[in-house]
Formats: sequence, C-alpha cells, structure tokens
Amino acid sequence: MLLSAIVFLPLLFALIIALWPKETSLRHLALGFSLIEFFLSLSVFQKFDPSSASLQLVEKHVWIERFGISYFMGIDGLSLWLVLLTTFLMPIIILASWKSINTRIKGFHACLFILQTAMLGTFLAIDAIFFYIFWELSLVPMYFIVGIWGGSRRIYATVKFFIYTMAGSMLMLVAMIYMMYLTQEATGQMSSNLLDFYKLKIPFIGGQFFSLQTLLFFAFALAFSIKIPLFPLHTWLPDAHVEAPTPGSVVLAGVMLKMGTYGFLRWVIPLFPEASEYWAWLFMLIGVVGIVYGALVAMVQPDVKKLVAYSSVSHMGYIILGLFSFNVFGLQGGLYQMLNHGVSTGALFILIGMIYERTHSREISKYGGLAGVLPLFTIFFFIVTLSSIAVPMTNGFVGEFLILLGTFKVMPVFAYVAVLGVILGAVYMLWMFKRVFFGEPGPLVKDDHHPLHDLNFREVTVLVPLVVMIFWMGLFPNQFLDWSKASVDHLVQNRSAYNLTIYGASATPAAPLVAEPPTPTAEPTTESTPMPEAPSPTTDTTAEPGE
Amino acid sequence: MGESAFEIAINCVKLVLVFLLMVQMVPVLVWLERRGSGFIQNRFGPNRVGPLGLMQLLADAVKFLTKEEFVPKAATKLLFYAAPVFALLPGTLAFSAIPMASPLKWGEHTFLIQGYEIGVGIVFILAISSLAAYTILMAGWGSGNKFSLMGALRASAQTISYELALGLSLVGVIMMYGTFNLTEMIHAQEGAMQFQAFGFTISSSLLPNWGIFYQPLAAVLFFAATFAESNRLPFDLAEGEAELVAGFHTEYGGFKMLLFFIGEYGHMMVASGLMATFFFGGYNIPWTTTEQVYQWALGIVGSPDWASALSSAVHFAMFFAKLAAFLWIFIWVRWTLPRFRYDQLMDLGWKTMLPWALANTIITAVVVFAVSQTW
Amino acid sequence: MTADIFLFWLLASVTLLSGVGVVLVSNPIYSALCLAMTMVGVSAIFATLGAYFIAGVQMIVYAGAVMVLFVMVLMLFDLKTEIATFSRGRISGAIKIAIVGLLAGLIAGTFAMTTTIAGKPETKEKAGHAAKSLGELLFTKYVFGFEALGVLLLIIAIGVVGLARSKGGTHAKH
Amino acid sequence: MNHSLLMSILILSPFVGFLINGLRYKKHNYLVAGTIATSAVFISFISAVFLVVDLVGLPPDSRRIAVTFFEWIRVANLSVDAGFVVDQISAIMILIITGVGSLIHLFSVGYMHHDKGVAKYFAYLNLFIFNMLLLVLGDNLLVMFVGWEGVGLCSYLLIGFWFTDETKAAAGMKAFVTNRVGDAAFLLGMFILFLTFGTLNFSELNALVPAAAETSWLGAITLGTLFLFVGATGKSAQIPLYIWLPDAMAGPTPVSALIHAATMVTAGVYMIVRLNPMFMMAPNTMMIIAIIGAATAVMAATIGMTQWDIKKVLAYSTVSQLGYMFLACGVGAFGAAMFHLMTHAFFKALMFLGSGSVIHAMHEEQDIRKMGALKKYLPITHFTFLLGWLAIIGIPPFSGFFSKDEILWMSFHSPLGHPVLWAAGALGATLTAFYMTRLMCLTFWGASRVPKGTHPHESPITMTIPLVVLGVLSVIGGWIGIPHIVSDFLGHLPNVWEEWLHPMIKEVPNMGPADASLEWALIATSVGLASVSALVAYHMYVRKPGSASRVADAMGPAYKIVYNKYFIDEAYFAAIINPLVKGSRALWYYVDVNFIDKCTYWAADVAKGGGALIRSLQNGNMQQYAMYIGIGLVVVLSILLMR
Amino acid sequence: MQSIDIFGQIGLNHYLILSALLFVTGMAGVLLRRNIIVLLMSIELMLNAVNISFIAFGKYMNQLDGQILVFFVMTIAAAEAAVGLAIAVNIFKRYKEVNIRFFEHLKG
Repeated sequence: MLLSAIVFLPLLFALIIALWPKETSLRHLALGFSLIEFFLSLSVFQKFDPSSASLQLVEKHVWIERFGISYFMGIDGLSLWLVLLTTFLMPIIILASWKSINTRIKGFHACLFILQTAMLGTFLAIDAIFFYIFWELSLVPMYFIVGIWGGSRRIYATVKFFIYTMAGSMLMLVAMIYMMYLTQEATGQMSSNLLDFYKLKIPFIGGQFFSLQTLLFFAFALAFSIKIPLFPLHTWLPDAHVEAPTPGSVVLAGVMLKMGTYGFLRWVIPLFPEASEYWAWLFMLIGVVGIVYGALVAMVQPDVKKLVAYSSVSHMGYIILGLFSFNVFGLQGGLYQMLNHGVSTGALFILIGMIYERTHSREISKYGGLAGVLPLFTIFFFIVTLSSIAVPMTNGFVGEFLILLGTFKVMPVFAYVAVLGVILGAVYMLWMFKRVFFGEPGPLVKDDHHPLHDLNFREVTVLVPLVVMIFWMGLFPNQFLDWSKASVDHLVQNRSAYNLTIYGASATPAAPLVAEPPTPTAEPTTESTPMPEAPSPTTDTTAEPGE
Repeated sequence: MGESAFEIAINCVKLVLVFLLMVQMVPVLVWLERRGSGFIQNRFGPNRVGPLGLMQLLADAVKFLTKEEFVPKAATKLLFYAAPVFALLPGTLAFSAIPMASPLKWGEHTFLIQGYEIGVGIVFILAISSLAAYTILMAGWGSGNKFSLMGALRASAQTISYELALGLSLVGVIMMYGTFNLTEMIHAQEGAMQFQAFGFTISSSLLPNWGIFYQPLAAVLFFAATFAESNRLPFDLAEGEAELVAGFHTEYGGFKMLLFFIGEYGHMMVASGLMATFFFGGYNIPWTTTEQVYQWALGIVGSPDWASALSSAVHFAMFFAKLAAFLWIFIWVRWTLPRFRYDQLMDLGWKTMLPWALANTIITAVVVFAVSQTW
Repeated sequence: MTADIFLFWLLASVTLLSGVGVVLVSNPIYSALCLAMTMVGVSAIFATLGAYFIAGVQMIVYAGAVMVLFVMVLMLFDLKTEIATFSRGRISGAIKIAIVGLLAGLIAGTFAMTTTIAGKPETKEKAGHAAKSLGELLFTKYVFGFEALGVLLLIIAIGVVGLARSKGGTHAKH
Repeated sequence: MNHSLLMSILILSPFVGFLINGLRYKKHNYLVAGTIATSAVFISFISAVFLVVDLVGLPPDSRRIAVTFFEWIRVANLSVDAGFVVDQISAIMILIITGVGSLIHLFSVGYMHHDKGVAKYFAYLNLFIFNMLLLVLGDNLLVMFVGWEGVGLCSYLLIGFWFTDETKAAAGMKAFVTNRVGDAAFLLGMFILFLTFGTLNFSELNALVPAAAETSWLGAITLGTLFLFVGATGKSAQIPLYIWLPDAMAGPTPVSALIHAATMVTAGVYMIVRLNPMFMMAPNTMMIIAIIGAATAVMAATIGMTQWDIKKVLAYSTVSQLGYMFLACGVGAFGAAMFHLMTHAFFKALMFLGSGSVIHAMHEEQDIRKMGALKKYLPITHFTFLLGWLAIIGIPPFSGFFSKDEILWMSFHSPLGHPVLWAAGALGATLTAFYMTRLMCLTFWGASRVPKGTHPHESPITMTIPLVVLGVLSVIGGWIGIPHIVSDFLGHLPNVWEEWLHPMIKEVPNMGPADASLEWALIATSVGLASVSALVAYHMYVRKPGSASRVADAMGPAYKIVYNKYFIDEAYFAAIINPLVKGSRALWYYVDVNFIDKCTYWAADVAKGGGALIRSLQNGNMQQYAMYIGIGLVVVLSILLMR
Repeated sequence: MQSIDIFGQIGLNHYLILSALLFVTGMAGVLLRRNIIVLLMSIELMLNAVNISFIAFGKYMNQLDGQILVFFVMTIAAAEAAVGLAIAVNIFKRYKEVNIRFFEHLKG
C-alpha cells in the first residue's frame, strides 16, 4: 500500500487543491501536502532492504486480465532515489514559486501534484502499459505548466516539447505492444509485466538493423533519448526551459529528464542486452558528442536559462555515457549523476528564477557586478555552480568521476573526449558567472529606481536544503550509493539474462547473487562483438526465475 | 382481399357502398349543421326550401355543381386540381376500416360490415389520416395565394402536432386491449363492466364495459385531438376568416370546394366512428354482447342467416346512433366555443396534451402490468 | 399471373418511377410529392411482404410526418422550378453518372445472376401477432438499440428546437 | 596526543576559520577577521609541529602517521577513504603551508586593512589553507584531487577578489580554466592508474609499481604519469599551461605570495615526488618532465627580464623556479626538487611580501619604472628583499644556492640528466640573476622615479614581522641540505634533508660515482655566471640607466617578442579560444537552430503539407465526398465480384 | 444457369433489385442535385430502398429482425430529416439559399 499511497496521494492532493475555496491559504496547503508526501516517501527507507536486488514493496493486482495488464508497482535500488528526488524537490518547488506564480494558482498547484503522481508512477510502475500511462500522463501537466505560466513564446515551446516527446513515445508503445504479443507467443498468456518481458529471449542478429531486438531496442531508446534528451534530439529542451516558469524548469530538469535515463536503466538495457551491447558505441558516441556539443553551445548562449538548459544536455550526456559503459562504476555514476543533476540544475533554475523575479531579464549581457549587490545570492549561486561543474566535495564530482572511470574502463577514447566536458563545463559556467556577477555593474544591476534586494528568508529556506544536499552527496556518497548497490551489481552481473525477483517471493535463489564479491574480471566483456550472446558467462545461480 | 371471386366482388361493392354512405352523409350533415347552428344561436337556419329546409341540400348541391370552374392565374394547375381529389381519400379510406356492425354470416360466407378488415387497423387509420396534410398543403400552395399558403402551413403544422397527441392517447387504449384490431377492441367492450385485476374478476352491472371508463383521459385527449385533426372549430385556425380569408381553400369554389367539404365531414365521421369504437363500445348495444343480440334476433326470426342479418342491422343502427351523437357534438362545439389563437393552439397541443398523453401512456403501462400480476 | 405478382409489378413500377421523379423533377415540391408517393409505394410493398405494422409505421412516420415536413419547408421557402437543377461540373457529373450506372449494374446484375437465397416461408403469421412478436423482439433482443434511439430522439428534439427557434423564442416578450 | 584528533585540528582549524569569517563576512572588520584567520592557521601550524615531532620520534623506516576518517566512495573495487597521512614528504609540506601560511596571514592583516571585504578575504585564505592541507595530506590520489581542485577554486576566488574589475575577474577565470585543463588530464591519469593497479592509494600504488622501467610510450605507467604530469603543469604553471600565473598577479599580493609562490603552485612538484617510484619507472615521462622543466625555466626567465610590473617579474621568476623543480624531478632528483620547493617557498614568499610592502608603500603602484631609490623609505623591506635576492640568484650560503646547485648537479650527473639540461639550468640561473638584479636596481636602488605626491612609507609591524622571519629562513633554510662535497669540505655537516627524505625517495638507478672536481667546477660556473650577470645588470640599470633601452633597441624584434611574452597568450586566443567561441556560435547557429530545428520543422512541414494535400480533397463540397464514397464502393464491389 | 421466369415468379431477387435500383436512384439524387432539401430527400429515398431489402430478407428468411432494423432506420431517418431541415431552414432564413455548394462557406 505504501507505494500506491506515495503515487496516488498527490492526485488526491491535486483534487483537494482544485476544490479548495480559498486562494490565500492555497500555497500553504500545497506546501503542507508536498511535505506530507516527502515524509511519506522517506518511510520507504524503513521498509526497504538495501541488501536485496529484488523488487520490494511490490503491489500487484490484475487490471485487464485478457491482455495481462496489471497494476504492478515495485521499488528497487534503481528507482528508490529517483522517487525520493521527486518528493524532495516538490516542496522546494512550491516554496520557490511562492511569489513568481500569481495567476491561476489553483490550477498550477494541481498541475504540479498531478505531475508528481505521473513522475512517481513512471519510476515505480513495473508493468509496461501501466508505465506508459504514467509516462504520457506526465506530459499533460507539463504542457499546461509551460503553456499557461510560461514566457512569451510558451505556446511554441510547449507544443514543441509535447510533440517531440509524444513522437518518441508512440514508437515505444508499439514496441511495448509487440512485446506483449511476444509474451503471448512465448508463454501463451499475454502479459505486459516487465518481469515477464525480462524472461523473453528476443532474437538478435548482429549486423542487421532490421532484426527484432534491434528494432525494439531503438523504439524504446528513441523515446527515452528524446526525453533525456540526447544530442540530436535535444532542441526542444532549451526552448521548453527558457519558456517554462521556474517551477516548470525545475521539475523538467530535475525529474522529468531522469525519466528518460531511468527508462534506459530499467527497460532498455535489461530488456535488450545484446542490442544494447552491440549499439553501446553509438550511445556512448552520442553521449560524448552531447557532452562536448552541449558545453560548447552553452558557452555562447546569451540567455542564462538557455545556458543552463544546454548544460543539461551536456550533463545528460554524462549519464548516458555512464549507463552504456555497463559496469558498476558507470551505472552507479550515472544513477548518482541523475540525482546530482536534479539537485544542482534544479537549484540553478530556482536561482535564475529568483533573479528573474527581481530584474525580469535573463540576458547575460545586461548583468554584471551582481556579486556586489546581492552577496548572499552570489554565494548560493556559486555553490551551485561548483556543483554543476563537478568540483570535488560537491555532489557533481562523485557522479562525473564514476562515469568517466566507468567509461575509461570500457572505451578510453570516449573518456578522453568526455573529459573535455570537464574543462568546458568550467568554461561556460564560470564565464557566465563572471559576466553576471563580476565586473562593472550592468544596466540591470545599478538601476537606482529599483534597487535589488538580497535573498529573503523564504528564498534562503528554499536554497538551504539544496545546498545541504549538494555537500552531503559530495561528502558522503556512500550513504546514497549503498542503497542502489545491490540492484546495480545485480544488473551488471546478470545483464545478459536479466531477471528481477519479487522481494520475499523466492528469496533464497536471489541472495547469493548479491553476496558475490564484485571482481572486475567477473564482468562480461564489453567489447562489442557481434557474436550472439553465449550463455551468460556469469554464474547465474538463479536457475529458474521465481514464478 | 378475399378467397374467391364472389367475396372479392362483394368487398368491392362494400367499398363503393361505404364511400357512397359517406358522401351522402355530407349534405345531411351540412343541413344539420346549419339547422343546429340556427338552433344554438336562437335563429331559424335554412327553412324555406322544402320541409324544415331539407330541400336546401339539393339546392346547395346544384349550386356547387353549376358554379364556374375557376383557376387563379398564379396557381399551379396540377396541384390545384389534385388537392380536392386527394382530400376525399383519407376520410374515405379510414372510414372504410371502421367496423360498423357485427359481421353478417350468410351460409359459409362471412361479410364484415366495414370496407375491409385490417389486422393493424389503428395503425392503418392513423397512417391514412396523416396523409390529409398533403391535401391541405397541395391546395394551399397550389393556389398561388399567400393566404392560402399561410392557412395550409398552419393547418398542416396543426395536423402534425396533434397527430402526436392523438397517436399517443391511443397507445394506452392499445395496451389495454392488447390489439390493433378494431373488431377485437369492440369485442372487448361487450356487456357490462367486467375486468381482471390481480387475478380477481371485478364486475359491475351499473356501467357498460366501455373503454371510456378505463381510459377517460385518453378519450378526452383523443376527442380534442380529432377536432384539431379535422381543422374544425375551435381549432380552425387554417381558415380563420379575419386573418386568412378562408385558409387553404380561399381560391376554391364550386365542385372542388364541395370535395373539400366532403373531406372535412369525412374526417368528422372518422373521428366520431373511432370515438365510438375505442371508447363507447362500437356497434355494441350497451350492457349487451353481440352474442346476446344474435340470440335475441334468433328468437325473433329463427333462421341463423336472417338472425345474423337482423343483429347486424340492429348493431348498424346502434353504431349510427353513436356516430350521430358524436357528429352532433362536433357541431355543437363548433357553434359554442370561440376560436383559439394559433400559439394557444400549439401550446395546448405540445405543452398540455402531449404530456398528458405521455403520462397516460406510462400510467396505463404500469397499471396494466401491475393488474396483470397475480399475488 | 396472380394478384401478388401483379401487385409487385405495379408497386415496383410506381415506386421506382416516383423515385426517379424525385431525382429528375426540377421543381422540388414535385420532387417531394414524388417522394411521398414513393413512400406510400414502399409502404405498400411492405404490406405485400406481410409487414403490416411496419407498413403502417412507414406511412405515419415517413409519409405522414417526415415528408410533410419536407413539403412544408419547401412551401415555406416558396421554391419554384429551379434555375439549375443539377450540380455544375461536366467531368464530375459524368463520373457521378457513371458511378450510379456502374453501381446499379453491379448490384442489380449480381442479384440477378445469383439464385434466390431462401424460398418462400411456409408460415403466414397474422398481422397483429407479428406486431406483438415485433414488440417482444424490440424490448428484449434490441432493447439497447431501442433505448439508444430514444435518447437520440430526445437529443434531436432538443437540438432541433434549439436550431429552429428564433431569438427570444416563439413567445418573445417585446 | 591522539593523532586523529591532531589531524582533525590540523585540517579543520582553517576550515572553522573559513566558516566563521565566511558566515559573518559583513560583520567582521579586518582585525577580528585577521585574528580569527591567523590564529586558525597558527593552530594548524602548532598541530602540524606536534605531528611532525611525533613523526620524528618514529623509526625512520616507518615514519608514517595515517588517519582514516571515513570511507568516501566505495563502488565495486574502487574504495577511496577520506584518509590522511603525515609522512616525510607531507610533513615538510604541512610545515611550509601552515608556517608560511600563518606568516602571510599575519602580513595580510596589515596589507588588507583598507579593504571592505577583508573578512571574505580571510575566509578564502583559510579555505585555501584547508584545501592545501587536504592536497598534501591525502593518502590517495582522489583526496589529493579534492584539495587539488579546491586550491584551484580558492585561487580563482582570490585572484578575482576585486571582482568589480573585469580583468581581474577574467584572470581568476583564466586561472581556473587553465587549471581545469590540467585537472582533466589528472583525472585521466587517475583512471589509468586505477584501472592498472586497482587502487588510488599512494602507498599501495608505490608498492605495486613493477620493478622494471617501462620503455613503451603507450604503457599504462607512462601514459598515467604523463597525464598526471599534464595535471601538474596546470597547477604548477609549466609550459604549456603556465599562462595563468602571471595573470594571477591580479589578486592581492599576499595571495600571490602564499598561493602563487609558496604553496599551491608547488603542488605539481609535490605530487610527482609523492609518486616518485611510479614516475621513476616511466623514463619517457621523466624525460619529458625534465625537458619541460628546463624549457620553462629558461623561457620564463627571459620574459622576466623584460617586464615592468614588479609582481609580473616575480611571477615569471616563480614560473622559472618551478621549472627548476620539474627539471629536478625529471632527472630523478626528487629530494632536490623538494628542497628547492622549500627554499623557494621561503625566498619567493619573502620577495612577494616585500613587493607587497613596496606596493603598499607606493599606494598600489606596481610599475617599477615609477619606483627607484626606495631603499631609504623602506629599510626593512629593502633589507629582507635583499636577502631574498641573494637567495634566488644562488649566492652561497643563502638557501637558494644549495637547492639550485643540487638541481644543476643532478641534471648533469644523473643518468636521466644531460649536459644540455645542465646548460639550460645554468642559463636560467644566469638570466635569473640578471632580472632579479634588475628588479632590485629599479626598485630600491638608483635614482628615484617616484611620481610627485606619492610618499612611500615603511609598512606596519604586522607586515614587517613576516618579512623578517622569512628573511631569516631564506638565509638559513638551505643549511639543512648541504651537498656532500660542500659538507665534506666544511667538515661533514649532516645532510639532514637527504636523510629525512631517503625512505620516501626512490634512488635513480645506475647512478655513477660523483666526480668531486666536476661538481666543484659546475658550482663555480653557475655561481660565477650568476654573479657576472648580476653585475652586468647592476651596471646597466644603476650605473648607466639608459643602456638598457639601448640594448633593447639593439635586440629589435627579439626584444619585442620576449617583451610580449612570446605572444603565447595571443597564440592561445588565436588558436584555441577564439575558434572555440566562434565555432560554438556556429554550432549553435548552424547546427542547433538551423539544422536540427529546421529538420524538425521540415518534418512538421511534411506532415502539414500532406495534411494540406489531403485537405484539398475535403473542400466542403459534400457531393464530391459522396462521389468519393461512390468511387470506393464501385471499386470494392468490382474487386469483390472479380474474384 | 437455370432459366427462371422473371415475370411470372416473384422472389427475393426481385425485391433486392428493386431496392438496389431505388437506392441508386437516391444516390444519383445525392450526387447530382443542387438543392439541399432535395438532397435530404434523396437520402430518404436511399434509406427506404434499404428498408425494402431488410423487409424482403426478413420475409424470405422468416425473421423479424429485419423489421426491427427498419424500425431503427426509420427513427434515424426521421431524426436526420428533422435536423437537416432545421439547419436548412436556418440557413435559408439567413442567406436565402438552398444550394448545397453554398454550404461550403460554413466550413471553419
């Protein structure tokens, strides 16, 4: 029940908010609700067993029996932190939008909560159709958030965002339905259950693009790549970010982009092991290109928000690089980088929103010398900048380090290029920082009629949790990594024949897998050999997947 | 149509007879109307030609026939001529479907005292009478006169509107009797009141077993609707003199006018006949059954053939008495009630009668269902 | 040639001729009257096929109500003979006529060449009886369709009233 | 005392100082802030002394105090502890950092007292000390990297301390970004080493080094060390990444003394020394290091000869001296490198502080053309500066002589060395003597060119005390590492330095026996060259002040090139930065906006056009629709019938 | 192919052909006429044609379902006529035009 409560409580909140009669107390109510949701999600820790790689807190009910569609939720190390990230960001977003959203407050908060349900559902659903519903549902509130509360070109941006994402999702839906059909062929009973999908052996032919697994792989990968977004598919992101209101940008960057990477982690890599291995080079290439390209383009942006948006493209490139390195470093790093990006880019957007509230401009050239006027703001911005450019002791470093290490282990050449991102990241962020905060006060900053006020108590309250997280995650990454360790180890070791068990259902066979000491030699070779995958080289102790 | 050539021949003759009966009723009715109006309005009415002015009928007929054939310039000739001809049809065809007496059994032949028997009689009658609207429209439009057209449109709208109430008021009757067939309905109204309810048989010798006691509302509605259907006062908006000169037949005169007259009176007769059939036991003598009358006739003449003929004649007389009574009511109403305004007419039709008819239908359905259950 | 056969040919020719009249006559009022005639003919054909109740309903609904409406409307518009009866366009007209012809040929030809599916039914039900079983069928097997049609009619009634009413309604308070 | 507690105090004391000053940056005036900051570093110094004393108490072969606070990152076989170790190498460093650091803090109290953001300044300075301690104490590469980036960050903050000046902010950014280039290489080096050896821990790495030297250029050790060395060039301002250091002089002068002379810039040297067994096994890397070091030493010295900004001269001098240290590393003289590191810290900090004192006296004037004859106004500064000058040009027995000579000797004598390297070193020393003398002459001696209205005055006592202390250290600092032949000559003075470092330093293999006469000859040559060049400079700038410009004119374009720092900055801008920015704009404009977006628009247009095409069928002509239906009907029926 | 007395024997085919011809006639009206009301009438004609088929099939297959369908068809036809006429009347009232092509101007 816990997961259902976590997922659907925001929907209830949205309903209450939509029906709430008083506008004045609405924000407080929403904040309270989001805090309730956050603390509820914290209680997952109490019930979660970090030593197990299996799905936990499972809820499974038959939904549409004929097609084997079920109401199936579960949590494991891969989704745990993303769920918490979502619930953690929501109170912050609501508090951050306290003053910036002035019209249709009711609708806005309702949208936020619906969005929260959709995102949590995406992370927790283990059934393909169920997942897809949440996946698509997440578009709708976002569409409205950008389209109603956005900037001047909001309609263009929101339509672009919607159509881009939708276009990818359609292929994914087709692939999902085809896989349901495959389950019927394999077992006689149609099923959209992810665990059943895992059991499928989809034929893979190395050289041929038009072979089954490759096509399915690309159908899924395209949907997720657009959502992430990966390099050539990223152009919706800057527009959406620039036009979105601050909370919209935060959710978009903080959580929604993670839906794509999570999709890779949960769906693509385990479902299509051979194809993803065969095509890993492509995705790593895209990731690397994205890192460098995003950084370069970010460097020359005249708009702060657009700069951060392109930096997201760059950061997401790291994540995909990590995921497709298929080793513990890369995967853990990728997972960690998702959280980092959520926290630090979210914080960046909040900060940009705060300055935008004051000056109503995001033009870099109009700023300058802000550090002298808004010292507190500058400090926070600097800390977040450090996190974004992955200075050690902040969260960004851990993720980036692990990703690059994982990549280097597999394909050093990509790592050599990817470290350019480390340099360029510093270049564009610090250049922007220099132009905005240093130098002579710009036209917006020395405006005598409207003196700028430094952060007030509410804004500090918004930022402090984020800064605390930045350092906490930077200094004690183990406290975070340990929770996802079992799942990631399990994924790495059994990638060629992935399965997931339900916690407590057949506990015994799953246990030795986790206990196995991770030795580098035991991992499957990551050379992209087009050979059909031999019976898994790892000692797959789960002889029969638990029914 | 019949099994043998003989029967077919008889039936054809019957049809002609019914038609002639109707046509011949018209002058009588005209006379009655004029005399009746005089009586009601405390004046004499036609009294110069013949005794009681009866010869006035002949004089009128001569006048009609000898009048000039007149076609307006703007008229559409075909329709202008066709309209009065078609005006005869609905009344005649419908009247032919009404049983006027108990069947005459002669030898192995059975002759129904009606134009033809139709299983779904009510439906047929309604269908035929609904065609009347064309006549009016054809006449109105064909005259090429805007008053005519206005009158025609009013009349046809009125006809269609009241057809709903009319049809719906009959649904209750149909449900109660469980048949469309008029003969069966009449059969069901024989004798004194007696009906089955909750498995009990309830009877009363005080009242005849007439439909009006079971469906009073339907009777009222039906009767009112027939007034509108036949375009008579108080619903004769189509020919409101003050507004539309004479409605759709403004441009008509002479023989064509006569045909319209016949059509209108035919309507009246159909309405009266249906009233009698649905609600007043048809050709049955009150408190008696057809069988009783037949036995009585058998007691008088002895031979079954003749007894059957006698009882048919008696029934025919009874039917005609009832018919005459209703026709008189038509006339009576015409000369006593003022004319409605058009919107009042429509309001009455759509907002009063239609809902009541609907209510009647529903209540009847519920009651019929409830009563048929036995506990 | 029995009466049935005679009746069929009579009614068929009447129906068909008046049907063609609907399409060809350039005065829409005559068209409408032709259609009314067709309706009556069709009703009669129903009757010859033993569907008396339906025949009656056909008369009431089509001939008595629907067509009257048409005629009324046409008369209200006071449309005389039209200047251009048929749509413009030689090519499309040719195509349309070709389609009509082809379709007629195809369907009629098909029917003409196939043998009768079923012979004549032996039982000849009484008309009233048929109506009763019709009602039973309507309220059991087809009850959903029946109810749906009821709803449809209600909606249509409301919609038509909404469409037809002039500003302020029939009883506008001035 | 408990080592972990001491270690905590050592590391965290500056951090606490940073927090106190940083959180109350608006409230604290220069005295409060300075007191807090200086005492925080001084406390560190005390605990460092305690630790070193404890270390000395241990037997020489197990001199190692290691403290692990917690496990930082653990992923698969990567296990990185937040572990700190004090051993022979880091002991020297922590003493220098905290010692010199506290002196500079003290100096700053006086130097910065005008400044509004003084508390912020001290906070940054404390943060720097904290990071520097992390760097030197970390027991593995990753913790070192934390400090490595941290000091870069503080350097960024302190260079851009006066952020309202665009160029200063730009200098800070330049420093950070250039450092980042090195850091990226450092990361790669780490990856290679980790993936080869499975650990990042220094002691484990050094223990795992194979016995045989790696000759291949692409071997793991060679590549790894090479990348680490690139990292070091960034941090320690070597070719090709030295460009940030001269610009870094935009920061407050004590910062230049602390960060850009004494401590941070030596981190590269420190790192190489830390991993000396590893570097030793990569002779190719060693060769590169030596060449780069020598080249940097000479090149920076030439630039130094032409600069007019007092701090720029010192900055190029620093680059040059760092080149010596790398040269030492490259020839395997790690001990000498460390030795020079220490002496350099003393005398260069001294000179920077002295220049700070001069600048302070001259009211923020840094151009030496507007100075001269300051001797009489600033006696203490002049005297201490004089000591530093003597030390840097290598006049015995000042500290610089011993360390520099050790390096020159090793570059000649070591199997990894080469006479050319020695020659370069000697040339560098000559040039150093020249430009340093030039600096002395133009600043303190000769005729006064001080503009009217400027009244130079001696600095307050908080500034002079550090000068004096450092002056003393500059003199005696070299005496703990007296070369063998000299000590033999003087009567077997112990070479404390070598003994101390010996367990940590891997000896250069195949080291031939030292030829005493050759060594003497070399010493004589270098000292002689330095003296001559100093005299020439004195002659040119004091005796005949006009001669210098004549020489410059005579040199013509060569002078121009050197004066403009070989146009390296311009070259970088032309070759890398401008194309990068322009290319990025092009990428944005042509790829993002005009290609990818256009592609999507194109896709949308195709859909739209298709829609429009089909829409033209739906023209509202109902009869046409009916015709389509009819056509469809005919076709379907025909097909059905044809079959 | 067996020879059948086309005129002397009435079978299902006769009714079906009648129905088809009537239908096609109605279709011709729909395709060719300009007047919207005549168009509506032509549609009625087509519906009636279909009704004949239903009844004929019902009769020859001895089922009542055909009649039920006719019932439905009639209801819908009546509804369609009502709506169509109401629209036509409205448009005529405003534009005095019954040409079907004129209705194109109503498209959005």
